Amino acid sequence: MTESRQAGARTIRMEVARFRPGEDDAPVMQGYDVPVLPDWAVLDGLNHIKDRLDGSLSYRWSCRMGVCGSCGMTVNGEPRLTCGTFLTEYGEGPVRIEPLKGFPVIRDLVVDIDGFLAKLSSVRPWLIRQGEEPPLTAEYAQTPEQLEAYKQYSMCINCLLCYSACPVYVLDPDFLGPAAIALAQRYNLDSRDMGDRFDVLSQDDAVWGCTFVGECTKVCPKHVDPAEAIQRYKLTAALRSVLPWSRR
Amino acid sequence: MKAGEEVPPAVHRPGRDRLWFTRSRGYAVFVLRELTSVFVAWAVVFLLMLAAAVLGGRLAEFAALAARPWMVAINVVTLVATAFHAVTFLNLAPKATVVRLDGYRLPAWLIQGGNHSLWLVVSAVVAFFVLRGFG
Amino acid sequence: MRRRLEPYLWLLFSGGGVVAALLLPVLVLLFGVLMPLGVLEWPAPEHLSGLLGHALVRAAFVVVVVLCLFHAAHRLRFTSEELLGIGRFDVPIAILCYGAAVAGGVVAVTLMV
Amino acid sequence: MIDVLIVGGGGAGLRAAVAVAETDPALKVAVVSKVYPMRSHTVSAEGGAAAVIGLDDTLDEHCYDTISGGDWLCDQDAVEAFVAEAPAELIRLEHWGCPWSRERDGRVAVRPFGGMKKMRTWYAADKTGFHLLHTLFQTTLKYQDILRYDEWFVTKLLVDDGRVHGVVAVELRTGRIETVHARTVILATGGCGRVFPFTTNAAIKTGDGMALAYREGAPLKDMEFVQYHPTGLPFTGILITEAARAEGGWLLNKDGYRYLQDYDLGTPTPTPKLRSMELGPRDRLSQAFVHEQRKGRTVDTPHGPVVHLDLRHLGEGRIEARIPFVRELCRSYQNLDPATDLIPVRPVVHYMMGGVHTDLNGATPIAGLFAAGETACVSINGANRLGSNSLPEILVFGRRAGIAAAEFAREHREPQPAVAGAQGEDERRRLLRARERHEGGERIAGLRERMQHTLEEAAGIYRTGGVLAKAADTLADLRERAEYARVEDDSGPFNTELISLQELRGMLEIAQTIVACALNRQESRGAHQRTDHTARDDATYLAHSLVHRAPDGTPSVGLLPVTITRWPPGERVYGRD
Ligand SMILES: Cc1cc2nc3c(=O)[nH]c(=O)nc-3n(C[C@H](O)[C@H](O)[C@H](O)COP(=O)(O)OP(=O)(O)OC[C@H]3O[C@@H](n4cnc5c(N)ncnc54)[C@H](O)[C@@H]3O)c2cc1C
Ligand code: SF4
Ligand code: F3S
Ligand code: FES
Repeated sequence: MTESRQAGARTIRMEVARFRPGEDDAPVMQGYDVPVLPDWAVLDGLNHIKDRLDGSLSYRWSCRMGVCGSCGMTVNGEPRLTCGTFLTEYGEGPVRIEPLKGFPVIRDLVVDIDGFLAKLSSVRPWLIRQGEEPPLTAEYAQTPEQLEAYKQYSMCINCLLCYSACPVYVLDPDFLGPAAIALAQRYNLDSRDMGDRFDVLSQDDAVWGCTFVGECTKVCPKHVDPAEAIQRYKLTAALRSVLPWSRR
Repeated sequence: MKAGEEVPPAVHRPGRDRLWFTRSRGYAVFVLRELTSVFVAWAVVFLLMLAAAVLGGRLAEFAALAARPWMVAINVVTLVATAFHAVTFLNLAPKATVVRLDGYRLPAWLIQGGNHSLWLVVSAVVAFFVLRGFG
Repeated sequence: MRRRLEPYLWLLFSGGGVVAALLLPVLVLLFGVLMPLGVLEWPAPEHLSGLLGHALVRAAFVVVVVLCLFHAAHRLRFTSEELLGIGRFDVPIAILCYGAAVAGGVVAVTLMV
Repeated sequence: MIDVLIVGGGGAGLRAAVAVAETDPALKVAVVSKVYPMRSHTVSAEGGAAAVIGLDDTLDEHCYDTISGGDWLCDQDAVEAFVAEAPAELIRLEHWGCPWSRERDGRVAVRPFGGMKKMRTWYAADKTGFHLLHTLFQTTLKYQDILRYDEWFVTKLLVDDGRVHGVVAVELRTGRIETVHARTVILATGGCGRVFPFTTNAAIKTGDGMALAYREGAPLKDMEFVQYHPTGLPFTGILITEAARAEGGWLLNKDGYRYLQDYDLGTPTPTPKLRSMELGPRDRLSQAFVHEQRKGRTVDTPHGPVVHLDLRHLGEGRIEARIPFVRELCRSYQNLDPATDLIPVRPVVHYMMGGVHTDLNGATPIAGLFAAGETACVSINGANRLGSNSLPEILVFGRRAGIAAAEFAREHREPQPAVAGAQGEDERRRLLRARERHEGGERIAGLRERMQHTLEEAAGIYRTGGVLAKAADTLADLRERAEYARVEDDSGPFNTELISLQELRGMLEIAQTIVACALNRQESRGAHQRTDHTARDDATYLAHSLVHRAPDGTPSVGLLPVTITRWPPGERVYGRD
């Protein structure tokens, strides 16, 4: 960004949550004035702060094209991908940037997501096959319709906006939660998968913990619709409990 | 497997937000939707009272009770709440029941439309029996 | 124990939700609003007791009451826990909620048999 | 003590990890990554991955396309190995669950791609890298024994007497600085697009692995070959995948004219023709843009001159079905809809052909040190990489490096020398000093921007000796100034300023090697175009540039012959049959 372009630009106030472990007991808000250019995302504003105003601000980002899933934060109370949220959306401002709700805060805008990674592994998110792997000369056949059956659930970028929006998760961090269940369904519904994830998914803290608030789906930037994945599995799990011989 | 975890890191764990359901429209609608269950329960109690009155030959007494203004007020609210329940519940149904025809799933609006039509038909049938029956 | 129960509770809840959605608005509209307000005449007592005389209707009545109450109980259980943040008391809350539903069911059955 | 320590959790690193775990489950394997693995830059790859699968296609044709695409600077033995192993790698990924797009009968689908004579690019809509990386990451979760150091930043390789002994890394979350001892290290840290100001590369692509190896004496290879992708969005540099052109998109200048026909790339046809026009190689397309600009036939915007990518004639249906992410990106980041609007695009730095010099198994000249993926230079990409070759590359050579490292670790079980520990201690002290407050100097971002613009001016699409020489001086100066950069954050946990400073330090050295190699190569070949030496000179420069770090810290460039097996150098022909 050249200085001349910034000189004429309108500015907006960004209120950013700061938390330094060991120094602060709780996050404090710090204000910065940042130029708003038509194509600036909230992330560009944060980068402006980091690069020119205050080098000590910490946050995660990488791809700035909405696919790496690292830049999720709470923007004016809502969980958003900051690389895909424009500053101009907030008019005169101010814009409040806080870490994603529902997660322990490590530093400034950085939250601890290790709990989520453990959940992700717990649903066995890999293709389960029986028997030997066939030689590497041919693929398993899968028609476009069979692909379509799970495709949507494979689009999750692990940005965790859904967890942050889900009151059940915020209340009970043990809740397996939307993205992990959606991923389990991604494999359950894959025509190539022969696994069974009933034992994990039918736990109290798994699908039965969800009360269908539906906010997860509303905030999901990739249209994964985890709420649907969960309700569908509830039906599957319920039918399997009633009719123990039925599968899937 | 995750490496290097001996030091328990200092983190900030935000406290519980008691007013979370006021933080967004979505949450508020959710809570309202769930609270319709209070009125569902009340509607059932009301029907039980009605049935008891009918079977005990005390329908007139019941009618008088039901006509008290506060009773009417409660039931108007109950009507709104149960209708809200019906709309939301029938709209959400396609989430759990994904119907696939020829590999592609039926669009949600089709299932929702079907559900709402069913609702209308059932209501009409019930009204017919209650008001006229075959007699 | 709860893990084995949860799917059944959910099925009752869902079934109840559908039944409540399809039936309650019209019944409340008729008996709770239109008739008390005099927009519609109350049907003759014989007509109503005649209706309730059918074994089928009686059975259906019990089913509707039970399902709707379970629906309400299930929702109240979770909503109270979420609203008030009292999930750690889930077991007593559940017993209270479903207990009330069962009680309502018992009342319905005693009325109908 | 770790047997195989992999630095990098992108496609190459994860593939290597699985290879080690499968080769010998008794070996201790660890993946260190500065971001959670599924955030690695492989996630951004859109278009597809090339491997011969169709009946009418042959391995030799894929070899030829790759070699001619690379302007005969590829090592042909490497290309042959790569092309031969790529199909099995992509099938393996399918067996692991990758949601490849399909034909009606259930076979995987392929699409055309720039510079490829046959349809052989496998794709998962236009999120190929995303699906590939998530499939790989999720598959590694199956191997409980793969130890992960998520969000650890490696700052130094421990090397003694020509043998690697581990790394020093900062655990971001706590700020702890640790020495991790290992019998072998695989560098899989990806590319270094961030040395340029305008790039498709993510913020993490700062070439750390190249700098780590280079500093310990391993040579870098072919660093002057920087790929510009012809179609990036003007402000963000977000990539509009080549698949958009493969599906039939056109490049238009400001008069709506398909200008590529003026640059020996064929004649326009309504439907895409392989190895012709918009499906020519990236170097040639990006160069054509510069000529259009000079002729005043580009469109001026606040973010520089652009041409237009026209997808409108494809129709909404085809765009949604084949390249939905392109549409999503245009809508979210450029506020337009490719179904009805022209997309403004301009060339953007995209990929590094060069990297750490390795053999066919990823081995570097330092014993026990391997490299794979974009950070390595095997070399299969030569002077210009073909689109969709690099995803299979990270799989093929990630696996090879994993197997070779496992082998090495099994055979070399001697204890670590004490020096390694001492080196770790020194590095720890250096890092602690680096994060002391220092209010005086210039901002890290300011220095970084200076470096980026210097490089863009000197080592962009067209280069000249004089400008390059001046850039070399500027970079040397910047390196000194970076020693005294302003430091505002002296805390431990998640100190991203400390990380930026270490990245900058590495990038400056890499930038120097790019300029040095470009200065040394007095010819034009592939992505390296010298306005003062416009012809290809096979007599002198049919050779790789090999750049070592001299004892005084400056780059010193030499040449290494190219391996030619069956395809003698010829003319690169596109659009003429
Ligand atoms: C926008 C875009 C689109 C592309 N599309 C295609 C395509 O369609 N087809 C194709 O074949 N190729 C494509 N490419 C190229 C291809 O995606 C990359 O070359 C490839 O993904 C590189 O993979 P990698 O595993 O080598 O590195 P990366 O995926 O970049 O991973 C690097 C890893 O190293 C880690 N790391 C780096 N430094 C450190 C450090 N100091 N300490 C610890 N860890 C570190 C990072 O955390 C990361 O995990 C595209 C590239 C871009 C930019
Ligand atoms: S489901 Fe959606 S919101 Fe949740 S992590 Fe995945 S992409 Fe993000
Ligand atoms: S918001 Fe939460 S309660 Fe369920 S539907 Fe989504 S997971
Ligand atoms: S920076 Fe990658 S999703 Fe926003």
